[in-house]
Amino acid sequence: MLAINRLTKRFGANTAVSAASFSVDKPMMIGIIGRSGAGKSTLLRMLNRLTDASEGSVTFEGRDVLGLTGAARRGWQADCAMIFQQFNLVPRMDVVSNVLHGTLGRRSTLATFFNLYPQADIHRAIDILDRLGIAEQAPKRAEALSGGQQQRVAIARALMQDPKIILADEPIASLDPMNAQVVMQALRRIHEEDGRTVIANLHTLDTARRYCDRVIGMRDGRIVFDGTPELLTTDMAREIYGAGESFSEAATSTEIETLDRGQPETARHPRADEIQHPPVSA
Amino acid sequence: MLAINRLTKRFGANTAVSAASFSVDKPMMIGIIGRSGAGKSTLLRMLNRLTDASEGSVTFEGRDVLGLTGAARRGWQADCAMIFQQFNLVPRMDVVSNVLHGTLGRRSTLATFFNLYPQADIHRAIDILDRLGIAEQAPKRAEALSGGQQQRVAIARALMQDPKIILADEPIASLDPMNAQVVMQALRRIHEEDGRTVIANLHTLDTARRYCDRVIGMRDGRIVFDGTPELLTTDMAREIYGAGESFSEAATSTEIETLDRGQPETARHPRADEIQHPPVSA
Amino acid sequence: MAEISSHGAAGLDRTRAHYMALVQQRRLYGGITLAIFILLLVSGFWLADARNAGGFWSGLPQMFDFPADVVADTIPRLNLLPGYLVKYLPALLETVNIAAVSTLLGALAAMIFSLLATRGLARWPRLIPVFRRIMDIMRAVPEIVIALMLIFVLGGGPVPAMIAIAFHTAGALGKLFSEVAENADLKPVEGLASVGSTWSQRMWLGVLPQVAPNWLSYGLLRFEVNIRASAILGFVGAGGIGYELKNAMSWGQGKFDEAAAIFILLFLTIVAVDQLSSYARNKLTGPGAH
Amino acid sequence: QEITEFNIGILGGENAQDRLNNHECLKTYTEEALGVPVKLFAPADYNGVMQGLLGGTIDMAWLGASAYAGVYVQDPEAVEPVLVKINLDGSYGYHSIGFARKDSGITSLADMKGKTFGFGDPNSTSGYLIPSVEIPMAGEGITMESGDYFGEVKFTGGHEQTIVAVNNGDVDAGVTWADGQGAWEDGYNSGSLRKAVDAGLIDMNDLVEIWRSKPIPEGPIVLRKALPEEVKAKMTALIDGMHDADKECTYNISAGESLGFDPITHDAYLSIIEARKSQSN
Amino acid sequence: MELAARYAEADRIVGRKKLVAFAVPGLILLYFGYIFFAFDMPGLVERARPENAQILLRDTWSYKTHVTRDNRNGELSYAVEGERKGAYPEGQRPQWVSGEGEVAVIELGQGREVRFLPGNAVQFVIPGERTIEAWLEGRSVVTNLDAPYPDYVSVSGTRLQVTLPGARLTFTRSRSEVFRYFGGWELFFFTLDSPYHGQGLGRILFGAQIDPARGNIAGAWHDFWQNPMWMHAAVAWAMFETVLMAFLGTFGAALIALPVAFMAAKNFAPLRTVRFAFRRVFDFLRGVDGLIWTIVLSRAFGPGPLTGALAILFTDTGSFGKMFSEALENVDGKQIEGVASTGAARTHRYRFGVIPQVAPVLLSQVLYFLESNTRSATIIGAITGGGIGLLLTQAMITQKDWEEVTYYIVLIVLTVMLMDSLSGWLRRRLIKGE
Ligand SMILES: Nc1ncnc2c1ncn2[C@@H]1O[C@H](COP(=O)(O)OP(=O)(O)OP(=O)(O)O)[C@@H](O)[C@H]1O
Ligand SMILES: Nc1ncnc2c1ncn2[C@@H]1O[C@H](COP(=O)(O)OP(=O)(O)OP(=O)(O)O)[C@@H](O)[C@H]1O
Ligand SMILES: [Mg+2]
Ligand SMILES: [Mg+2]
Repeated sequence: MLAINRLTKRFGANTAVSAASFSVDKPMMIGIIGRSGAGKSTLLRMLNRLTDASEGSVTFEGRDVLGLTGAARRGWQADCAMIFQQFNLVPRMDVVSNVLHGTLGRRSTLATFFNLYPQADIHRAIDILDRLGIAEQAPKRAEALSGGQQQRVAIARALMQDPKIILADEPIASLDPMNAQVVMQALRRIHEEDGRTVIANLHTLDTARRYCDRVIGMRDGRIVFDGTPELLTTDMAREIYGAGESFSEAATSTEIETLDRGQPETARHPRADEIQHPPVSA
Repeated sequence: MLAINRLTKRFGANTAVSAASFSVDKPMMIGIIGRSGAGKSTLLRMLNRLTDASEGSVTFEGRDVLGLTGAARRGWQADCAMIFQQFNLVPRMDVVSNVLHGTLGRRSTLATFFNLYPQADIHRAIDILDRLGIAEQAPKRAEALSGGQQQRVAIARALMQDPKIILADEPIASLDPMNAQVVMQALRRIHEEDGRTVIANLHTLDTARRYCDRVIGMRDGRIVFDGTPELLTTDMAREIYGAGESFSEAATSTEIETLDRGQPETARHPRADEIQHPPVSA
Repeated sequence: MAEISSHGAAGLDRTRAHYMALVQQRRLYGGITLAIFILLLVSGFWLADARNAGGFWSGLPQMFDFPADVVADTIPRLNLLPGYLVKYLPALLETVNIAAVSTLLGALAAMIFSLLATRGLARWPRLIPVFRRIMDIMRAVPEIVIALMLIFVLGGGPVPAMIAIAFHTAGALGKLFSEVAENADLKPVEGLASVGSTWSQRMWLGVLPQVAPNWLSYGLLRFEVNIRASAILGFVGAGGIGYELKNAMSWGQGKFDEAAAIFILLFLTIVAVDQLSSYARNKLTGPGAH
Repeated sequence: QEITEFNIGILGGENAQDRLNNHECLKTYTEEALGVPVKLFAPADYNGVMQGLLGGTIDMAWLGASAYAGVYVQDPEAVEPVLVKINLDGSYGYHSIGFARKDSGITSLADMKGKTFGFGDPNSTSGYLIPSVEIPMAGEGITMESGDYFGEVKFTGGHEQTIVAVNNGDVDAGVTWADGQGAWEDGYNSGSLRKAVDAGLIDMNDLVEIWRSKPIPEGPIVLRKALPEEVKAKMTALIDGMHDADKECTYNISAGESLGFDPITHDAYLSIIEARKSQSN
Repeated sequence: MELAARYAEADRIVGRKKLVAFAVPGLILLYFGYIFFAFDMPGLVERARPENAQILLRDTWSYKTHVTRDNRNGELSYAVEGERKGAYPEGQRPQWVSGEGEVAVIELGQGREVRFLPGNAVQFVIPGERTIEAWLEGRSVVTNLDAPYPDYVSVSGTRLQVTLPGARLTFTRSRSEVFRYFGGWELFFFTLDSPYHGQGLGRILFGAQIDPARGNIAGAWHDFWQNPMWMHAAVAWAMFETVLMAFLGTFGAALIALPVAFMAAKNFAPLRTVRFAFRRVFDFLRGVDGLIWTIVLSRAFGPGPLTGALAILFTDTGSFGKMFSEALENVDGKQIEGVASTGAARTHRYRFGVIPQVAPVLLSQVLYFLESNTRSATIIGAITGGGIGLLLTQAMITQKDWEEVTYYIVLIVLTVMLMDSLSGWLRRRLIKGE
């Protein structure tokens, strides 16, 4: 189905992803882990063609993904939805419109200018929102929603694309534990119910273990681990995170149970840098 | 030395400070506590003559403070330095210039208008900065400093005034616990070494207990407590804060020891709203 | 305080010396800059005064002679004023129309130019410097130049003025628009890119909603400016109220009443648009907005 | 009574820089005669010089008759006329010429009913004042109100612009000045038509004359009244004697061949002043 | 809510956006339609003179050399642009003219040739066309052509004109004149009477002395700078005068507006009436445009750069007053309070609490105006009689020297762009770094 072969991305002298190869033969949920700067985001962005690869190939059901240009490339992007850490919605637009943006890959520019969406699409957007439990937010502006709700809108937009693959780049890094759980569950359900492949960058081990069928570990742009979560030992994790003996898994956790240690419950969004850089040497 | 008698401030129908009286006969360190809106800031601002009082009197060593006008009033302000929660420095000017502003009360001349200060003053400013441990920041712009450093610059400005009294309006409310401790220790030392009176609004009980010789509690504009920290029982605190049974002192604390519960140690500046409004009913 | 004091006496001396050197340098540079500036200003004033027909000081007491003449000529025929106001209303309308159309056209062009010239948004990133230069040139050419050239080709009337102002507006707004767009959040754009949208769709849906309030605000400001510009172009034969004003003013005594009427019309319009637009702009961008 | 400088204003008709250059010789002579620095000013329109004379910042200028009248009406004490240019035939007048494009079929004012008519500068004698007085007398029912007899009456801004506008068809007919001597196809001997022909701007074969005014007195050289008598006398003598002293300079400042300058008084312009008053509100 | 209701709601939202998406461009189009007729665009198409555009374009990059014979005395003259100052010195003529006495043979390129013949006759040889001949019979011009004439010929009883690409012949009873067009800006460096005309740069800099009276460089510089055709010195002065007007006007206005703006700012002028009065004064200064100020002031100060500068100063005082007072209203009170708490006097409070905050904003606005005023100064100069604007508008209105117009425009554009970069550089220097 999806085959990635020696995919490489260089930024000047810096190699962000270096000869990454793996393949996916049947729909599954894959988690990519690795510490900050390991090249996770770059990998996903190359798959979606947001970033051009330096070398290597990506094949999906016979299509040479990296060779596509113009409309064909946009067609591929329509088939391969992407979810971002910062949601990347249009904040000043209402939720339905944001979901409808999922159809842009197939729609003409002129139709977009005049907001000509078929009624069927509009209703489908509502259905998807309903499925994700946020149908009542439909008329609100995206910026008025909480982080978790926004991420679900982003998932709705992805579903609206009716994609074969969903790529998610740290979908829960900006969310509080409660919302993180809701979002991860939504992704899992999409995989299970619709049979779509989901590839998610995750910054914590336990999330990957809990939701994914397969885990890929990256370090310094290289794939250093590829297997089922069971194979992911603490030693392996140390290897991936390049951590010393003092590595404690809990430190990378965002699960509610592990975090809830008498913190005031004001909805505090942890700053990205606090979470992305677990104090491995603490 | 300082005598405050039935000092009152009304904003329209709202009475911010109502007939507050207390007196100070020898240099000491006084903490004023009370919840938000209790009138702490207004009280200090009246003492410094930043705000005009509605009624009452303030006498300092025979001077009728409230009756002063023009140069006399500015002379009093020079004697009575003020430190603010938001530091109130001029962010685009360098640290030394900010400290030199402390001389303006006595030397508002044309030369100072063009930023030309006597060399002796400049040297004294650097000495004071050195005393507060931030001499190496001298040439930087104030805005380039961390919060704790900025507050120390503000203290330096106050010391530059060579004041008889230092008023500090929640000097550590915008600071993280680490910096809060440095700033409070600096104030304490100024009191001890120079024998200046320090009156500080504080939002947490434990800080007041730890650093002050005397604590004044305010509620709804009235002074409801005035005594040594030892006299400040939990019941008394509940009274001051108008809190229910569930009041827990720890919740208002910013001391490092109480907060450090396995949190990542990255220097996180607590958001102001988290700290200023302790979840009293939690 | 020794334990806080971070460096010893030697360190303190270094800090002092270093800071004093800094202060000296700053005073020197500041002094030189100030001196140069004052010198330029004074010598510039002196030069302009010397090259002028009348001197500054001798002219000062005469400053109100012209307005006094206008008023003196208008007062006896005050009753004619309402008639003039009506008479010149169409000319005013033409001026306002010129400003409105050229602002619209210029803003449309500016939108496209600015997006093409903004880093991170440009359709062809390599061409950014090209589009920037084009905008620089469009901005630098005074309206009057284009208007006069077009009058030569197209004949007098509102159209040359309209094109001239629109041309300049495109360059001027293009720069401002692009500054706004530069600060736009790229996340929505990337989000849209990931679903396979075209460049125009990304701009329309991802950028425009973000920048619209500020763009609109700049557009309104430009409309104000353009009303003046279109009135001025009337002075060189591009029609509208400026043309009428110039003719009445140059005739002098005898037609000052008409000049006064036209002036009142133009002035009121400018002030009204100015007030309306600053009100609308405050609404659009709100406090603290760009 | 002393003066410290002497400012000369120059009216339009040519490139500003050409005008200044043509008057360079006058500047030199004046500096010699008066012993003070002399500055030349060439504002864009008649009004610029008129304001200068009224405000006392310009000491001498060669005005058109109407512009002189305009200054006189606003302030009779501002300036006095001293000299006037004499044509080669000894006269000191010229004409306002109405003209149109040949292919428009217009040959007289009668054909102009409902058409667009172009004036030059409002302060121009031949480009506005005289035609606006005399044209209504040329036929029944002709007025100079826009939309009355003519479809529209507008100012083009100056003689050059009028010629271009007629040639381009922006206006159906216009007025400009010419000495009326010589041949039409050359654009006459002197005047703005001739200049346009010389510049290759127009082909006189394309144009026809449709109207001609009575002779208009040439505009005066004026001096500011408040100048010291001695200065006035010196300047008058200087320019009066210019033709004999320096033909080249005379040619330059009078924009063509002439017999030099002769004295003139205010009375020569009484009728123009009347005409100007009649055109005022 | 029912799902059906949600559908309806979503339909409504998208429908409303659709309506707006159609309505806004629709209204704009409608307005354009109105303008189309209000501005008489159809008539404009009729009136437009594309050939004028051609003249303009051609003239911007080319010049013409006139060969003229006075038909009364048979004298021949040669001059660039037909101007005295572009005339060939006595005894010299262009290489493409030959012939003796009254006869002149003028080559016009591509095999075309005009011959001035004795007896006031001319011949125009055009390869592949009939040779045109014309002569004077008494007072009228006679030709060998029959109607209908080719479209490049215009004939009447008194005049013949032949217009070809790159060349033109005019024949009337008073004179015969040929224009030949060449590319480039001829005489840009030296006029024909200068000894340095036609000499290369290397020759002038390093070659032997050309003019025995003067050193090469000094002489060449003088002849170039004082070039009577292009008048570089005068143009440079005019350009400088324009920048001077902008500079004086902008900074003068800023210096006046700064203290006065305090009187119009809510937080510094507690008296409503004072504030109101100052604001109206600003509105008035701004509302009366700079151009009108020019006219008003020219009575008092006469023509010249000072008047222009004052006109800019007046308008900008209004603009700055308004903008500065708005900036002052947005100042952060904390800093002022900080300075006030030390007992600083009012002036010092403003100096240290307010000025450092607003300075970057104000400076950036002033510098922005400096650039845009350079452009306004061209226009104001056109009216008040100074600067490059006067040269430019006059050259355009008299419509003959388009190459000079181009020269001025290029200078203006370069200057404005220079001021733009200068103000950008200053902004970056003074505001971002200290
Ligand atoms: N646009 C870019 N230009 C230059 N270098 C880049 C760019 N994007 C990423 N990099 C570099 O490539 C490397 C991999 O980055 P990438 O964002 O893929 O890592 P990541 O695993 O997603 O990390 P994170 O957890 O911080 O998101 C990093 O060293 C990064 O600095
Ligand atoms: N300038 C003012 N105008 C009107 N009311 C004011 C003003 N300043 C303070 N108040 C009111 O006076 C009361 C006391 O305010 P004050 O700032 O002194 O309280 P505080 O104890 O310092 O509270 P906080 O902890 O929030 O700083 C409040 O109700 C406040 O709303
Ligand atoms: Mg990443
Ligand atoms: Mg307070």
